[in-house]
Amino acid sequence: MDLSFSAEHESFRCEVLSFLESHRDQAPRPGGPSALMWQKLLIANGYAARSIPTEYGGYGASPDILKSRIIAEEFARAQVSPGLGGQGISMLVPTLLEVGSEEQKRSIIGPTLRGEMVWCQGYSEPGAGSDLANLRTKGELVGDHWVVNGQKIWTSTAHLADWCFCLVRTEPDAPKHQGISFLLFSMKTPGIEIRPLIDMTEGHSFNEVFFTDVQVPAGQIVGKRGDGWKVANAILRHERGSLADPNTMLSRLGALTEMMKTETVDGRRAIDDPLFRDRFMRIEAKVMAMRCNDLRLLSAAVNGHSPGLAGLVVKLQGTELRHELERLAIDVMGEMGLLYGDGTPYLRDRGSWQWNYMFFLGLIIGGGTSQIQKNIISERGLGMPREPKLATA
Amino acid sequence: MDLSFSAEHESFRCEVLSFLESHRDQAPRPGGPSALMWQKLLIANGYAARSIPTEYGGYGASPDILKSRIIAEEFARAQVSPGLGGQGISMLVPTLLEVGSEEQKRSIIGPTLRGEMVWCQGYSEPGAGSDLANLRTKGELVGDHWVVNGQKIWTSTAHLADWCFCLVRTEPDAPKHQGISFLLFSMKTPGIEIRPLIDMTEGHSFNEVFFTDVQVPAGQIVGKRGDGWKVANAILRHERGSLADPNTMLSRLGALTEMMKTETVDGRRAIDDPLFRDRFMRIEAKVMAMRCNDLRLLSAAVNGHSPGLAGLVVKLQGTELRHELERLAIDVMGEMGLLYGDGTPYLRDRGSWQWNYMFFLGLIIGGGTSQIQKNIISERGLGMPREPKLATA
Amino acid sequence: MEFGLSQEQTMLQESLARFLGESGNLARSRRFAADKEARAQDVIDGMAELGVTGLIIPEDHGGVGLSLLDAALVSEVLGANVTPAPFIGSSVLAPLALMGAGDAGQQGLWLPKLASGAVVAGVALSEAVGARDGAGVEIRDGKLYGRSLFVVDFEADLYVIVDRSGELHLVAADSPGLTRTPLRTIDLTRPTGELRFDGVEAEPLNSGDTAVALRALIDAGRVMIAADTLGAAQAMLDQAVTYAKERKQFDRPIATFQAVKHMCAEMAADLEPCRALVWYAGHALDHLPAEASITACHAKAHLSEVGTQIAKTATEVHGGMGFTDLVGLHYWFKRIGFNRQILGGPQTVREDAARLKGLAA
Amino acid sequence: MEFGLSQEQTMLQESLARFLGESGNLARSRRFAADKEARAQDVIDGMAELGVTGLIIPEDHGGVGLSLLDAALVSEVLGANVTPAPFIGSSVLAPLALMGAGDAGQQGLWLPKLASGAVVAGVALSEAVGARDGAGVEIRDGKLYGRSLFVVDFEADLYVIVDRSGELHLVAADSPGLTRTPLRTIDLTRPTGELRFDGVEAEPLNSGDTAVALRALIDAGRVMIAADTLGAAQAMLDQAVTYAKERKQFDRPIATFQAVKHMCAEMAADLEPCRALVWYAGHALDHLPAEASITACHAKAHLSEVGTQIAKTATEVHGGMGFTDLVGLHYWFKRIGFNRQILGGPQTVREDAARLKGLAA
Repeated sequence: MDLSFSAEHESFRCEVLSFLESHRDQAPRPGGPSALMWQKLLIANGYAARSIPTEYGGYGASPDILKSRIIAEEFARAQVSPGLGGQGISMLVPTLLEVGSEEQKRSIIGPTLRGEMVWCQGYSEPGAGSDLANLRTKGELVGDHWVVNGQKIWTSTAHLADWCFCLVRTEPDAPKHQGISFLLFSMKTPGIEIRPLIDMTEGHSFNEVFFTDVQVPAGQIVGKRGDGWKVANAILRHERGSLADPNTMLSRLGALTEMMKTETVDGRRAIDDPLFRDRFMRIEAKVMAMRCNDLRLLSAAVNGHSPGLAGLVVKLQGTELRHELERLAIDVMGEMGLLYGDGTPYLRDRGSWQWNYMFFLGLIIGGGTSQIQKNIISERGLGMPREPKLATA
Repeated sequence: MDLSFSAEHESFRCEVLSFLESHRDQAPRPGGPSALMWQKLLIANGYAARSIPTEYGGYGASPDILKSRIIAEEFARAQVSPGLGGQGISMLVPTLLEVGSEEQKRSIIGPTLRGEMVWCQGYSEPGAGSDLANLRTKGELVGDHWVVNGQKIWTSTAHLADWCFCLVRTEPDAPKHQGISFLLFSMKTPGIEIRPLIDMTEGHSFNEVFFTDVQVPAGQIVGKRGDGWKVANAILRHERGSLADPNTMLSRLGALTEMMKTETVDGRRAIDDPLFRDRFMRIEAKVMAMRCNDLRLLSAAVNGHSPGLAGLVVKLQGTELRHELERLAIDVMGEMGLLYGDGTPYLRDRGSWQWNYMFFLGLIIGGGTSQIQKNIISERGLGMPREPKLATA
Repeated sequence: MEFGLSQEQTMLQESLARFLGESGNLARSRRFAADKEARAQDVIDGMAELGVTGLIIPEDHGGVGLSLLDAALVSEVLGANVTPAPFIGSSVLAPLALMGAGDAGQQGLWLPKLASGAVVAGVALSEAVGARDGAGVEIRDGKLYGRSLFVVDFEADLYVIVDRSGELHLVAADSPGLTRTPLRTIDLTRPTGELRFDGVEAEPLNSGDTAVALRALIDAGRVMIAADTLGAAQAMLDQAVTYAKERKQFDRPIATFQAVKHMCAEMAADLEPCRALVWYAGHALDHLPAEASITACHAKAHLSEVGTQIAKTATEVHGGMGFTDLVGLHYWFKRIGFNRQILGGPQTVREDAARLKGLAA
Repeated sequence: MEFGLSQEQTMLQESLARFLGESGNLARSRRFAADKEARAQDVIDGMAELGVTGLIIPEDHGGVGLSLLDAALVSEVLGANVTPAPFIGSSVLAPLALMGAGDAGQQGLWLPKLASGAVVAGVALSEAVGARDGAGVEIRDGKLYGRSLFVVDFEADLYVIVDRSGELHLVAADSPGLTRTPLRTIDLTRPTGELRFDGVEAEPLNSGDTAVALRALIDAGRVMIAADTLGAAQAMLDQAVTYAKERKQFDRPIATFQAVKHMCAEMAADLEPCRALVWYAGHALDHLPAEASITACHAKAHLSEVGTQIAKTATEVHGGMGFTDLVGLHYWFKRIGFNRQILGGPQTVREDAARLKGLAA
């Protein structure tokens, strides 16, 4: 057990701090430098796309999880934008690096990293949520084009994206998991209709996307025909952990403490209410546990160990915990916690507590419901048997 | 909505009160009148075996649920023994009245009611708990006797009982639920071995019972061969509701209030601790809800309505709630709540909080685990489908 | 001895539910929200026709003269249908205030108008339970000064105001010196808002025992809110069960998965006893004065806890669809969320009950 | 940067578990309980041989000189095996008290004997966390008067006593005026009891900063108890999973029922992050003084809550069998129940943490 960093890493941290010090005025802000310029600067200095090979537009450093963590920590602490995110960078790029063709890597990764090519993910469908392999959007090879028809849902940023990476059933006669291909196409292709999917937060984070005879050049496929499920699963694993970052929870806890010191009922501060205080401390203990668990995962990753159960439980515990934390904030505010919508008088923290309370209920469901997570934990984590096959299936 | 009682019932309540007033010195106590004498007196006055026909040894009144309730309430309030209980009276007698032969009714019900014939119930087996119909204790008809071999478990009062009503597989080739018969036999029959089943309370409320070539006269069967499952199910329904009486919970709450006024930490009373007080009030609200639910069930019974969901949830909610209530008491006592065993210094209320905490965990499990209860609620109460059949079953 | 609903009570609920169904239900609520309507006059008119606006107002003032239990049953139906119409303030608390603390003249003037639905009354009661941001109203030289927040049935013609000393007042919505500011909340079906008083003429409601009348308002308000949550939670559970039976994943309805069945069973097991609790609490308001306040607290607090849990679980049963606006499930989610905080969150209300029982200072 | 156990630490846990397995495990605990043994000397001797009794005692006093994290790892193994032997008091808190507040003579006299297992020390600390029934010890004219309840590792030769003013004292078990009364609890694996002092000669432990030393005792005690619960809860979960795979009902292992799988998954999801929390809290005791007390509180409180839930759920997975003495699961249930109340129940400990953070008075 050693929570200190090596001299190399400490000196790296100093580099990061000095970069932040001298460049923070170039970070994007409304009316100021653009996000794309900032991203270029970050890549050039190895603070974005750090371990992606230079020939594909990255910085080309050898992977070092601790350095990545140090960058993330210090940018967060300095409240400076860590550069572009999004599903193209976080999900498509690692996939292409693993299974893309050389041509795909060269033409796509660079522009994606630089934010010149914004991606959306076409996976879920109305009939294919928990049972994603049940997807029905079909692609038929007609001449040298895939002709895609069907519907996707939960397509975040579809309305902002240039391109889509999309799961499509191309082999209707193959078994469910073996009939899917992973296609790439421009969102400007004729036949694509995007409808905003308004959610309970009143926000527009997601879309429904409809495909009618969308023509995709035959070569715009990642992996082979029918390999789409395998390709997609490699990335899904990337997604699940990121929904419940304990450091974000710690900063929410900090904000909650401040709020509890200012909210009053009949002049009495919420922090002086033993019941609210106890609920707060209870949540803090859980957040502490998740933060320690996260250190353990980091350490396992550094040492190339399998995280096992400690990794499998993060999504379930983290999203529930975050929901609980935001719930407490609303209870602390009482009626004030009901206020919502820009410009509403008395609104606290721009409604972020309510927004997060609802959004995290969405995250409890999204990316594998809690029920699916429990199946995974019991089967992969505890070695319990899968449910027996049904008589009629 | 009318919570008052009719004039007839009010006057009946007066009768009960005056009986209690004039006869309470005859109630059983150590070194005083015997329980059997008291039982006779209660039957003669219609305060026990009230609606059982006189020809079978009962009082012969027409059934009146409210009068039964009044009797129960007033005896409880006066803290006077309401007479004998046990599985013979509460389960076997109603069964015999429904499906017993005239001969069985005449020979068994009277002695059972008077406490001259004490019964135990031979249902559960090590391999047949939730899946009771899986029972394997077998009975073979050899000449004019059933020869019974096998093992029962959870046989409460087996060590005190004169007789046993027992489920036995007599038709090994019939489908699971149709191969069982309901036999009656004396616990003095050779071949019966009783082993105490000590439980987590350190107590001996249950037994394991082993049968080796136990000979039971062929006529000692209730219903027909193979009807045992139906016969047993009629009574199981009687059992489930009784595990979670809200009036008992109310009296436990009262005791808990008193305790919270006397327990102190560093001189501060538990009742003055806002956290304990809040937990108490939270539980009180739940108990109130169960008490109101109970009034609703009573009213439905009086009017011959089906209780529906309100009845199906009682066992699950009641046992969990009782466990939660006893848990709070232990937390209030802190280290003092750990004390256990007769004669232990500082022991509160003879350890009853710990005992009940553990015993009610047993009741959460016994008589249909919470998981089985939830199946029942979802299927019978909400009309959700049963789990589909398995491919290999 | 009859603990249950009479045929008349069941019919009242059914006829109201039928009318709300005809008036469009969720679609009507969506339109109300989208168009930022102040009042859904068609819904109010329909409720008036059914006698709901005058439900507890005596017949000689143009009402139906029913009990507070009946009002709770109405509140339940309104919650079940996320109805965008005033009721708790205008048809329960304001009439109660007039009946408990108004004089004959005030009663004769206002009760018939409330009964007919011609006038809508809001009730400013929040500060009597707990004042936030220093809100509260004081009377000086017979005029009101200060602020009331989270007025129940805010889009009104008339207001019942509770001041800091617990006295009740009547104020017309168009009184000089009165500023009304809507407060937008998560629940778009029930407008609420702030009243600012800068020397507003007020008519005192002081013909009875004001302290008793105020307590009766708080108790009744809590029971009505509990009933609203009961209806909304039951509707969410029903929708979850229906959805689970229809929705297929892995080639079978998700209702056949034990995890989903047990989520529904837990909701039902928590909720069903709440129904009897709300009945009892409603009955107690009129008939069991010694128990009324404590039972009202228990109903409010317990339904808030159970409702919050069901709002979450029922949404989860719906999967992603529950999170979208497509099925509109969030209207119920937010209604329950609103009810939780109004007239005292669960902890506050439990502490109130503990005080009533003499267990807290 | 390495957040995890070293090979040596894993080996320590494994070798201790192996020895406890050989010494009989549950059967040994059953015998200890049935025979009302005061001390399981064979177990103590085995632990001494492995260096466990002297784990945190410096090598120049005959110990192994390991850290408090290592002690927490031992505590975890003892909890997992419901071991009927002293450890937290005798091998952690008493050595800490001597090392933190004893003088060289006291250290030289007692530490080697504790390290070898020749002497067992109990620790009377409960009243420093919260006194029940007016218990507590005072010093008058250099002699102790009063009562200490729930002494950790009660069956001892020597006691570390905390008096009402927070001062520490050493008292021999056979001191005149000292009366020892065992207090039987649900947990039959760890004897506790009461000490009554009627003018007992005591040796002060006052060579360091006593306040710091006392706080270190409370913190370390809480982390050790949390670790014991971690081990016990993990053992219950493991037993539940194993049982579910073996037990058949309805012609299939109950581990194939989604309800049972999810019960186990919830236990695992709650418990697994606790492991990292206990590691961190153990590490903090030696290396992160600013965080040590708060983290100890969090570990104690959180493990108590999670442990209580797992104790119940794992028993339920076992069905009726879990309720019987046959499989002995209740030994773990009661160990967790004992740990919950000792050195402060979860609410008390959270309030302590809030005070440490400056959030409570």
